[in-house]
Amino acid sequence: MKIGKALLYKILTVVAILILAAVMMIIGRGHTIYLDNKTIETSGGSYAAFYRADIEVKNNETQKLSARERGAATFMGQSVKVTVTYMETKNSQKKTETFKIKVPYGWDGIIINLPALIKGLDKSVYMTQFIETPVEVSATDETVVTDEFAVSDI
Amino acid sequence: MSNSKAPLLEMKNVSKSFFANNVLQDINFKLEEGEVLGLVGENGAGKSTLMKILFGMSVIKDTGGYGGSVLIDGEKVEFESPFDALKAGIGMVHQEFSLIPGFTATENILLNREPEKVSVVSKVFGSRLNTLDRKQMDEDAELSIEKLGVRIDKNMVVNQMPVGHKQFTEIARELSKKQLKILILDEPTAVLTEKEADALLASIRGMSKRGIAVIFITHRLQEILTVCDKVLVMRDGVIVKDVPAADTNVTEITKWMVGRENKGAAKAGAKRSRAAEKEDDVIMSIKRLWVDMPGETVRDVSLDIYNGEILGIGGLAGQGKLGIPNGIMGLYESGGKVIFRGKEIPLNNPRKCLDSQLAFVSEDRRGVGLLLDETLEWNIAFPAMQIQNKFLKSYLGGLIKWRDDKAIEEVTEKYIDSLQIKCSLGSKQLAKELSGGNQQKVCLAKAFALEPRFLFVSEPTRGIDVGAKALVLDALKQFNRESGVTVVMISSELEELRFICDRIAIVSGGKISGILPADRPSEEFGSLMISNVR
Amino acid sequence: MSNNKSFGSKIWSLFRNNTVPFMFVVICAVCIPISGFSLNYLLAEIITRIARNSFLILSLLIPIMAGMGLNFGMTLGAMAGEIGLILVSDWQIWGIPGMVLAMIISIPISVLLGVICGKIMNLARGREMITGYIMNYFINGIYQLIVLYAMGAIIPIVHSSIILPRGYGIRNTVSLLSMRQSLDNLLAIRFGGIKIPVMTFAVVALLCLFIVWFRKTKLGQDMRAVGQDMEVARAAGIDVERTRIISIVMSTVLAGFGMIIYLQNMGNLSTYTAHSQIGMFCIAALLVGGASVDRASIGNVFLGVTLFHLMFIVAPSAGTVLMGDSMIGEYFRVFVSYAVITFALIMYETKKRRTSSLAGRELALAQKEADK
Amino acid sequence: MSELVRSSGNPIVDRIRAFARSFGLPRLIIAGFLLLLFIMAPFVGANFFTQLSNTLNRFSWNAVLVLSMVPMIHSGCGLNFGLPLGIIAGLLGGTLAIEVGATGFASFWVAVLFATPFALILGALYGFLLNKIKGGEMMIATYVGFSSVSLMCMMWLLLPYHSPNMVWGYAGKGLRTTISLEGYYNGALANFLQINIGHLSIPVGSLLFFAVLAFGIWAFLHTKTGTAMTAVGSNPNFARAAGINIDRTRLLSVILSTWLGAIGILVYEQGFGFIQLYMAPFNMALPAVSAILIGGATVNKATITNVIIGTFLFQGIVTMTPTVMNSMIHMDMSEVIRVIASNGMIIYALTRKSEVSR
Repeated sequence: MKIGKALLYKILTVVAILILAAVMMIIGRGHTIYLDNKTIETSGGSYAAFYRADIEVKNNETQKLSARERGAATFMGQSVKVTVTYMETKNSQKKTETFKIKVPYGWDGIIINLPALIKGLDKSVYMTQFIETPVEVSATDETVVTDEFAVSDI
Repeated sequence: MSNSKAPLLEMKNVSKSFFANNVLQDINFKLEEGEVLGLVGENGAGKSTLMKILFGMSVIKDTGGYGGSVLIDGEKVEFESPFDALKAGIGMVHQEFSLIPGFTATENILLNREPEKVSVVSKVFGSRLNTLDRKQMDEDAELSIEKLGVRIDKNMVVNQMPVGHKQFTEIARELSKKQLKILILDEPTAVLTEKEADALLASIRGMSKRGIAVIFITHRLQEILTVCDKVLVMRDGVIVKDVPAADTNVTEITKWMVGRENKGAAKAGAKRSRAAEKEDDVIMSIKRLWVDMPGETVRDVSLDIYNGEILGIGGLAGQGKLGIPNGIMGLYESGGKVIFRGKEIPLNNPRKCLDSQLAFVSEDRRGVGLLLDETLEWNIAFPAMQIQNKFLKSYLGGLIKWRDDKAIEEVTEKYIDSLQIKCSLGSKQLAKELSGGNQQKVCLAKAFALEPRFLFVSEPTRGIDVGAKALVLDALKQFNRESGVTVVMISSELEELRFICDRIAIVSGGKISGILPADRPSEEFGSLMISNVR
Repeated sequence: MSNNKSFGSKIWSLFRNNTVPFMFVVICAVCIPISGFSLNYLLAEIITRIARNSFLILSLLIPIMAGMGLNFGMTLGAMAGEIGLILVSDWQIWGIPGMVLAMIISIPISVLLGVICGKIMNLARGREMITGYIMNYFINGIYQLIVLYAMGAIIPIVHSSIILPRGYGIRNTVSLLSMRQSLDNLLAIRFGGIKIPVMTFAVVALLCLFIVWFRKTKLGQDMRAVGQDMEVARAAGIDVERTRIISIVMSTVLAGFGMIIYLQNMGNLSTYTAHSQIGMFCIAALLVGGASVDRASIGNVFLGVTLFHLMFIVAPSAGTVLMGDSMIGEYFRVFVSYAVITFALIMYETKKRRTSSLAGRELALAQKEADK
Repeated sequence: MSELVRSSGNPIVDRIRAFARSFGLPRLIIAGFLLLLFIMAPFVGANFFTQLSNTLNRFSWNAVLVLSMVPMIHSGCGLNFGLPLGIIAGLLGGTLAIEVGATGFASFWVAVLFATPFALILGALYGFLLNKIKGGEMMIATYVGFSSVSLMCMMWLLLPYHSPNMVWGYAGKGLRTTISLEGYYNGALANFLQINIGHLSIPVGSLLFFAVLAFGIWAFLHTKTGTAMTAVGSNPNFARAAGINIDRTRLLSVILSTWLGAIGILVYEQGFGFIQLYMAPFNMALPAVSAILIGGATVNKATITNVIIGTFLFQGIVTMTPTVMNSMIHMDMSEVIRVIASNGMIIYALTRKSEVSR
């Protein structure tokens, strides 16, 4: 069947494009990860913030965090490699640990509590969703300019 | 095939009518493999209709099909479209070139039949994304040019070719079709030089040797005799003669083409009018006129027209007879000298002609003759209003020229009555809603309303039914007799001219090949018609 | 076409056939020194702009090939591309994957719009250009209907940075920061302070190759045939209507891709205005490159984009220097863009008429000669 | 639509049938939509008479601009997308009137006086150009309009205007984008003989002015020259064969259209109260074109009735949709609806097979 074959090729092409789209949606999904070096209180106890924590997210530049500081980085994809070099107290030894964190697809922003992460607590404890606090929405609606002949740069 | 006795092509009792107007009747002929058939006849004899039937053109189907049967290899065929005809092995080269101007000969020869190479992409997106196999194309083109036997440059772009090469390219295209069994050539030599025409004739012989049957339509009778095996003469929609070419000659063929001794001639003699006695009273004198009208080029026409006569201008299509009135009336670019009633009329200026009381009824009724989207009133009154300020009311000392709709209506009603124009809504009907015959009457009324001294009427009976035809011709005659207006009527139908005219001038090759009184035998006109066909 | 033409007349005919490019060379030659820009700066700018615009302009070539004139309807593709980008930025797909996804989304929209546009143009034969031009406005209305009312209300849009505070409709600008120049920066080479966006050029080169290849396909050949003589093509059995629609669809899809490439370079999307003038500028650039309504080549695209944008860069500051008002220069470049299109259209129409009347005259003359 | 001319024997009935057929679906939809708006208006709390007044008011601003389409359509030059050219002449007239210090009612007539020579000259050049490119008028007209508007953008900056009411305060030169007509010809026609009954107010002066111009065009089309113009548009070959100088007739129609465009913008300004310069004329052609098409005109046929019906329908939709829509669904979709309806109408007209059967 010649016609059948051509149709098959066409369907295959469409499927391939759809697969490509799906792949793009996964590998291109952008997230912002916030790394908190903060004391965390849980039902199981309190985990103190580190004296210092140097973090490196997916080969980005290293950020140095003191206690109660937050670092942030962006990345694409569904998991991220985070390398933390930390000193629990001023005099502790530097320790380095690397985590590969899988993040939920629907979260734009993810907060990771470093002490909880390193102490090996449950994912639901160290990872929380970052909800953007609505920034002062200007009361007046933005007027939409739909026809404009002014020439912008091209 | 086994069925060797059946002829390649056979037509049995083929007939065709357009709107109750029989254009073909009882056509029977056979064509064998490798035979060359010459088809001759005047314009309107039915040659092209016959070929249209054979080639499955959609006009035929749209106008109610045809009667009788067409058999190929003994089997009855009904072509839905030219593509079916092509599949069955019929090729046709039309008079108008059907070539893509910016393509090379090769590309044109293989147009839409290019050899292709399949690629991955085309598997997915369909065969139209196959790449062209240029090498194979060149080979195929080369092969068909070889078959043709005339050297043409296959890489030359069509719009740089001399006109003859375009013709050969078209023929080569047909030859490149592997299934080709019958080739129809419609006046192929009309655009060729003598040398090229000879080459084509040689090539036709070559085709015939290869088993391809050729139907050859031409006005150059000598060519028919040179190359054809058989001659088919048509007249008024019937085949009047079917003879081997070897058994006849040009004079004979001419006679068959035009011959109809009995009918109009005697009458013509009787009705001859005052023109004869006023031969020295020249109303218009045309000197060395040339007109650039595409397809109807006038090359060098000199002609005197007498006051009060009806002069007919006849000739085959494309020879320039239509160019004469169109050129004089300024619708196409022209040169030369036209003297009307002692004064020279400037050419290329329609207004000046109309001011000198010339009027023109164009052959292009819908294109030039009518305002299709306007009422009959407008159509009839417009030129008279514009040229002679008729039907106008003047205010403010002539500053404002107001259209007098009432006067217009009156004059329109008058012509509707006198010419029996059939219109359901009266003078307010739109011109496009009328039938062809009534539209023609409107065109005449428009010219009559100008009250001219001199009237050109071009193809007044083209495409209208018999009843209307007679009415139109009578109206013209009456107009000439009663108002003393000189009429020049241009028509492809010789009989019609002989019926109404005093003298008939025949145009051939853009020149006047002769002027004869209307009562001369028709073969004399026939030989004038083909005398310098080019 | 005789060979023994003098050198001077050859130059003259070269000039006559390329009036617009020559004019632009002169304008640029005059304006560049006046504007006072450094050569380095100009070079950097031009390279950016060639990368940014060529894809869009190349999308115009196929309809010209099919005899449908300058595709003023390319804006439809641009709108499709923009819808893709809006969705992609709401879904937070970044970088090159985001671009690819936006392109994939734009394809069905472009195809649909292209088919509609092609069908309408088939109905309005002989008036393709003005129809395409009005189609812009018409589809722009539908685009606004979708983007300004349906998005957020029917089509889910979640991010407040994109949606208007009222809950539906997209904001005037959508930031494309997440994919800004992601294609341009991929494998980019810096060469004496000038960034060369290698990948973008590679994509453009790929399109050029595609066009060259396409011309060799059966479909390409059919388009050329249809473009030159519709009736002959029809008589030869080519499906003229379908071929014409395909050419418009291809152009629309490519314009959609081009718009995405263009916008990733710009880094933000003016939701309601980005497309409104893009067609005009692309067409002007193509014409500046020496193309005409019925003939255009890849060379015209690159020459045009270079000359046109050179003028575009230098005109405002040259205007400031000459007239003391930067707005003069701004208006000047707008004027020139429109004037170029006007001029090209006039040239095309007059040429069409001149060739026919000239042929007649020559014929008449030849007959007269023969008479003597 | 399958039944075609089934002649009833009664010419009037046939005419009506033919009219309904030629009226076209898009036009019926638009007319029905407007009717719906008028019916809905009281239910959503809009006063019918206020709405009618608004519509009439906008009608009076725009009618002359729409009227300016008629001569060119008649002579076969197609839809006048080059309207901005006439508008420029009008703008020159208006600004010059202010520059020379004419004020009040008189300034309108001074503006008309100044605009006329510009309109004649620009129209003549434009007509000359259009004669060179017969068949390609519409696209070229569009771009001639655009080029001239952008050329004038430079001119507004460069021309030596001095009137402090018009030039930028800080630079002392270059005209402002928007110039108030307060004290000049603001309401010059609209306030003349204005009738106010409750919520209904009718700008009689403006309507009268339009009526005079419309009558002028109607009368012109009934003269010998006007008849010739119609014939040229209907079938140029016929006209040529009847001795009409086609180029001259077309030129005349273009000049007339351009002049009406110039007058039209002045009428618009006196209603609107401002002169808008620079890019503003860009947007003026399409509404006028679609208005006359909505009124029932085609690419080569138009009547005064088309102008009146079309302007009323178009402006009715422009004024009514925001109010009615807003109160009904709390979404101001009027702009989008206008864009889709008006441009859809133009496309519809362009795709209809040219009615001149060749």
